[in-house]
Amino acid sequence: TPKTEEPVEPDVSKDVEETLDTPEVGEPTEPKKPIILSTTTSTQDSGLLDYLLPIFTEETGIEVKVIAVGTGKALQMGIDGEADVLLVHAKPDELQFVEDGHGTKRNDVMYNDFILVGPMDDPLNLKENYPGDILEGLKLMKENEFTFVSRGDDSGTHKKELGIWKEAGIEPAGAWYMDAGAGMGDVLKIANEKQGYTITDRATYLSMRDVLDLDIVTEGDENLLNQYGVIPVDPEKNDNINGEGALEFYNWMISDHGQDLIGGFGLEEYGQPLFFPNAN
Amino acid sequence: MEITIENLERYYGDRRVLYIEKMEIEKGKITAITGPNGCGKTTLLNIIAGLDREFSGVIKYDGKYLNRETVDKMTIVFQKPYLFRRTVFENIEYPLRIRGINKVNRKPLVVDLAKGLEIENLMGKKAHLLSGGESQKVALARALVFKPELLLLDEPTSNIDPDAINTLEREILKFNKETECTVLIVTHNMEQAKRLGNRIIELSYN
Amino acid sequence: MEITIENLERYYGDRRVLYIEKMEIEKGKITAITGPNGCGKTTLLNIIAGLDREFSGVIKYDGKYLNRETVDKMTIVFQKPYLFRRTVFENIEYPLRIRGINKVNRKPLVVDLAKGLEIENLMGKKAHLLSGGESQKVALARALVFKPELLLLDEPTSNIDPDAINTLEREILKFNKETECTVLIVTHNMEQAKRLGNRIIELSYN
Amino acid sequence: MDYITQGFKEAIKLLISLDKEVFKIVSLSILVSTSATVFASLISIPLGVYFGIKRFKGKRMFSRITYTMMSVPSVVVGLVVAIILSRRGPFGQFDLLYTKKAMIIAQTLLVMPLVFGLTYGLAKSRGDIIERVAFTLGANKFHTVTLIIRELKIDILVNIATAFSRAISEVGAVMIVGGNIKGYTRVITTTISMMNSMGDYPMAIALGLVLILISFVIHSIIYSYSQED
Amino acid sequence: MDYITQGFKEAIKLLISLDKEVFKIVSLSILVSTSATVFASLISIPLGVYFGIKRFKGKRMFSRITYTMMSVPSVVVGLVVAIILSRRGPFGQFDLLYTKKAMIIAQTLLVMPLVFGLTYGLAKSRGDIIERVAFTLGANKFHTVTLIIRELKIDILVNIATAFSRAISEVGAVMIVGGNIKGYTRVITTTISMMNSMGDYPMAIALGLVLILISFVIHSIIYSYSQED
Ligand SMILES: Nc1ncnc2c1ncn2[C@@H]1O[C@H](COP(=O)(O)OP(=O)(O)OP(=O)(O)O)[C@@H](O)[C@H]1O
Ligand SMILES: Nc1ncnc2c1ncn2[C@@H]1O[C@H](COP(=O)(O)OP(=O)(O)OP(=O)(O)O)[C@@H](O)[C@H]1O
Ligand SMILES: [Mg+2]
Ligand SMILES: [Mg+2]
Repeated sequence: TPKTEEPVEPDVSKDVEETLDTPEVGEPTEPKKPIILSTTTSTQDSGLLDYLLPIFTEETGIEVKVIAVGTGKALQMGIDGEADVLLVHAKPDELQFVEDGHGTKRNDVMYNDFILVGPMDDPLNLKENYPGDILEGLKLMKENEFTFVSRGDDSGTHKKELGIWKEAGIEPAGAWYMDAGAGMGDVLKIANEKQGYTITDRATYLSMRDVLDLDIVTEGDENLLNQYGVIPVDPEKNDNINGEGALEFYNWMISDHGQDLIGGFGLEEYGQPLFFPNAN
Repeated sequence: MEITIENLERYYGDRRVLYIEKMEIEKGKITAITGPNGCGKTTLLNIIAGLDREFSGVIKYDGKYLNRETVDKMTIVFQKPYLFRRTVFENIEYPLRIRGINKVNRKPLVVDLAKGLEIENLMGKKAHLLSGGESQKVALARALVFKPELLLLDEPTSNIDPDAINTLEREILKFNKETECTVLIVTHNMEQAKRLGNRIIELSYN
Repeated sequence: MEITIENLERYYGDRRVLYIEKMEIEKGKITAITGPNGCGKTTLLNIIAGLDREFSGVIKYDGKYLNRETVDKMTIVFQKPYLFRRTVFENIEYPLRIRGINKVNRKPLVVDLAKGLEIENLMGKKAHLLSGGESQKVALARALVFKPELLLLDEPTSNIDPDAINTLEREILKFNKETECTVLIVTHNMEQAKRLGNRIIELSYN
Repeated sequence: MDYITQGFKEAIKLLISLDKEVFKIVSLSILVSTSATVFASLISIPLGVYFGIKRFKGKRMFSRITYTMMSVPSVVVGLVVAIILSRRGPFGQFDLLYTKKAMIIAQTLLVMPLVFGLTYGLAKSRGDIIERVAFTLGANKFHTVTLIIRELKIDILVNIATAFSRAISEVGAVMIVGGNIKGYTRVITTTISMMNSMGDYPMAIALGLVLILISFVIHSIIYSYSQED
Repeated sequence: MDYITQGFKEAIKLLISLDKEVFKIVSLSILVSTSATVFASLISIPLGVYFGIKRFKGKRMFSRITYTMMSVPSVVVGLVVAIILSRRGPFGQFDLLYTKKAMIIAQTLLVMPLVFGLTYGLAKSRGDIIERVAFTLGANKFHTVTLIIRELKIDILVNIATAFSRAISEVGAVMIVGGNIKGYTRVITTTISMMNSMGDYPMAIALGLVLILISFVIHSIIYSYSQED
């Protein structure tokens, strides 16, 4: 398990002036206009949204329509005004997004962690030598030209992976570096077939563990932490954007209540949380 | 309807299969056309019927070129008839139906004709399952039912038994007399040509 | 080939379209079959040819039931012939080709026959574009070329011109004499039945 | 390997359990694809017959384009419809993207060229003789087209079944314009493809079998109807 | 909206630039789909004709199943092939998953029922009279089948073109068994679908146009060949 602090106590004073009469827990309200949430496949595939959204809808009366795509496309949907609110993980791009005026604001919501997985017999002996150091592991990968499968789809995970390679000072290229251009689940399966290594989010790996012959090799490195942010899209973009609903979702996600729920997800099934709330 | 043909030529590829310098088909009369296989009889009928427009030369119907009205007033019975996949009754009734004649008025017209051609017993059968001779009779009935002014018949009795040939010829003559319809009949049977034709035209190879 | 038929019945739905208590077709002879339209002549020929097996009763060929060898030795010319979308030559040659006769030997057989039936001029044409009468001649040639022992002809001259009818009848007679082939010919033309038939069978409605 | 047997078992369980969510997914699939097939057929069948029998200059070129359009990939159709229906697009004010209506529109556009092409080819090869007969009996264009549709009824029905099968089994267009939103726009194929990425093979296969079953039922209905003739 | 015009521009640029990567993607698409179509045709055409003209008990049921199989969704075919070829599957030792060969296998299996069904339907409706004639001329089963293939050549060619179009425009099967690996198994449709999920619409449309162009060329070739007749 990754070394992480306990979920941070949220600061109640934050964003109070923008909290539009958040209803009491459990008190149902009149149905309101639904919102479109554009997010990454990992939040959907891990089951987090299936767990959170019914509660949100019950409490606020707002239905949430989820479009699960890569982070690149999710941001594009924000720019195009196709979505009302985004839940994505590519912090630098997100900040740029808000700076360019596409979103009104951004807040950290939670983080999860990435892991390096590889063949059961771990041919590079990374688990033994660098169980907590992803940079050294990647260097060894490059030296041996050992098969590494990359998402290659401009997703948040892909961007994260490229960032780590950069951190390690390596330009990944060559026949050993497979650019899959596919979703996380598919990439895990490809790595499994090719018996190579890949960087994945923990949630997807855990949910597919049974069908894979892959083991966790490296985990817990600072570089592997993955920050999610929530951004309401600029409601001025067009008349169809549900700015109010988006704001309500934004506030709910970073509220104590929302954060507690996030921290509790996955405990039952995997014995460990999959996402760590850290709204500030 | 009177038909005048001048310098009619039809080519298939390089081969000229039909050439008629001049031909006049008299109004209200029966003209029989004979000639050896492949001399262009079917080709000529298709051209007159407006089905084949790749000819050169001039054809006039009552002095005018082919137009929608002319087409409505003439019909052809093919050498190999095609009947619709419906009952015989519905086949014969079809030309009346598309002319907007209502159901009540259609029935007696169809039944009368069927009696004359002795095909009442076939009325309820699926037309596409009929025997060769039966099909020819039904195709003739379907052509006569709307009283065309020009009737083109391509070997209409080739598969008909001798008794039925008498019946059909009698009906064709009766129809010609009653409606003053112009009839053009292609036949290989010289006897039939003589029995029916006010005039016989013999085509030959070009 | 000699054919004996007993208690042959064929139904379409509830309707019995054919019933033959007993019929014998003599070996090497020409038998002509006549009868009114729809009396079941085509049905009978299809059954004898092995194309229609939904009958009851017994048919024997030289005392035996229908088998592969019998099928190979007989053929039928349909009332509406179907020719392959190839040249006339290739159509006529087809039965020889599938019998494994080599190219050099096939040609004279086809050419001889074409001469006899006076269709040499058609040899290079696409068969599916021929006129009604031309098709019938080619279909007959395709049937004769492999010298069957039983030849079933369904109104084979219905669209043929009078001169060509003479030619065809002469060829059929010659073929029958030379090969001692059994011929069964359906025709509506009583004169033709008399000219060709050693025996005439008249079918009637059932 | 036992995924497949497991898939069969799951499929049977699914069908018996009548799970509400699965029921919703399946019925939405049927609704969307049926509507699309009906709309596409109403437009494309008469037009297909009309152009099939019409003689005009450039008909060869027209045929090639028609046959090409029959195989436009569903992702491309989905993409174009998504762009047009998007909030910034020309029909943005109707808020149609990521709705059932968008899926019906996309699938209608997807199968329209298919139905058109199949009918066109049919009319071109078998409508000619019918048109000639109709012409000589005095039929106008409208009569001729309806007559040909009636005469070729069975083949046209088979074409409609083919179009329905294409619609219900495609994933590209519905995924892009529908977005696979749970409870709203999730259909069988988008679920299969999601299950596959999630590694839930038995469930994916089970849904695949349900889809094949639906196709079978549709074909059986049309087939038994065509046998009456 | 201007994505579409932009897509056209990109498409033209793509085609002119002869970009090496695009070239690789396009040629792999053609290679995979052509191989699959050829293999499927070699098997399915003779079989389709044979069963189309054969009279046997249960032929109605056989027809329904045949028509149903024609529309098996590509994701299902992909899934089943992936399971069989995967390391844990029965053919695991050949290491075929996520290779070109796997893509050819999956597409062959995908279009085999399509070619079979189309040929079967054709032989059933139009082969009957040819079979009767062949029978009376003494043809055996083999002769009859080859004769019917030759007689219906044009329609069979159109069917093959349809199968090719289906293969080259499908994404479900090649994505699952190929994995869209750059330089190895990336084909046009998987690229389009990736571009779409990356939000790169102009490029996606451009590749869509390239795909349509390929289809058009194939149909034109077949069409001009069939005109010679
Ligand atoms: N589509 C076509 N392409 C090429 N040649 C054709 C076509 N149609 C007819 N022909 C040829 O044109 C000639 C005339 O044909 P047509 O059908 O008019 O003859 P016909 O006088 O009616 O003969 P028949 O008495 O046998 O019916 C024939 O030699 C025929 O082979
Ligand atoms: N497939 C079928 N279904 C139903 N009835 C049929 C079918 N085929 C033929 N018939 C009917 O069976 C009867 C006999 O047909 P057949 O073709 O044997 O007649 P035929 O003696 O050859 O007549 P013709 O001299 O007109 O050729 C006809 O009344 C015909 O309508
Ligand atoms: Mg003629
Ligand atoms: Mg008959």
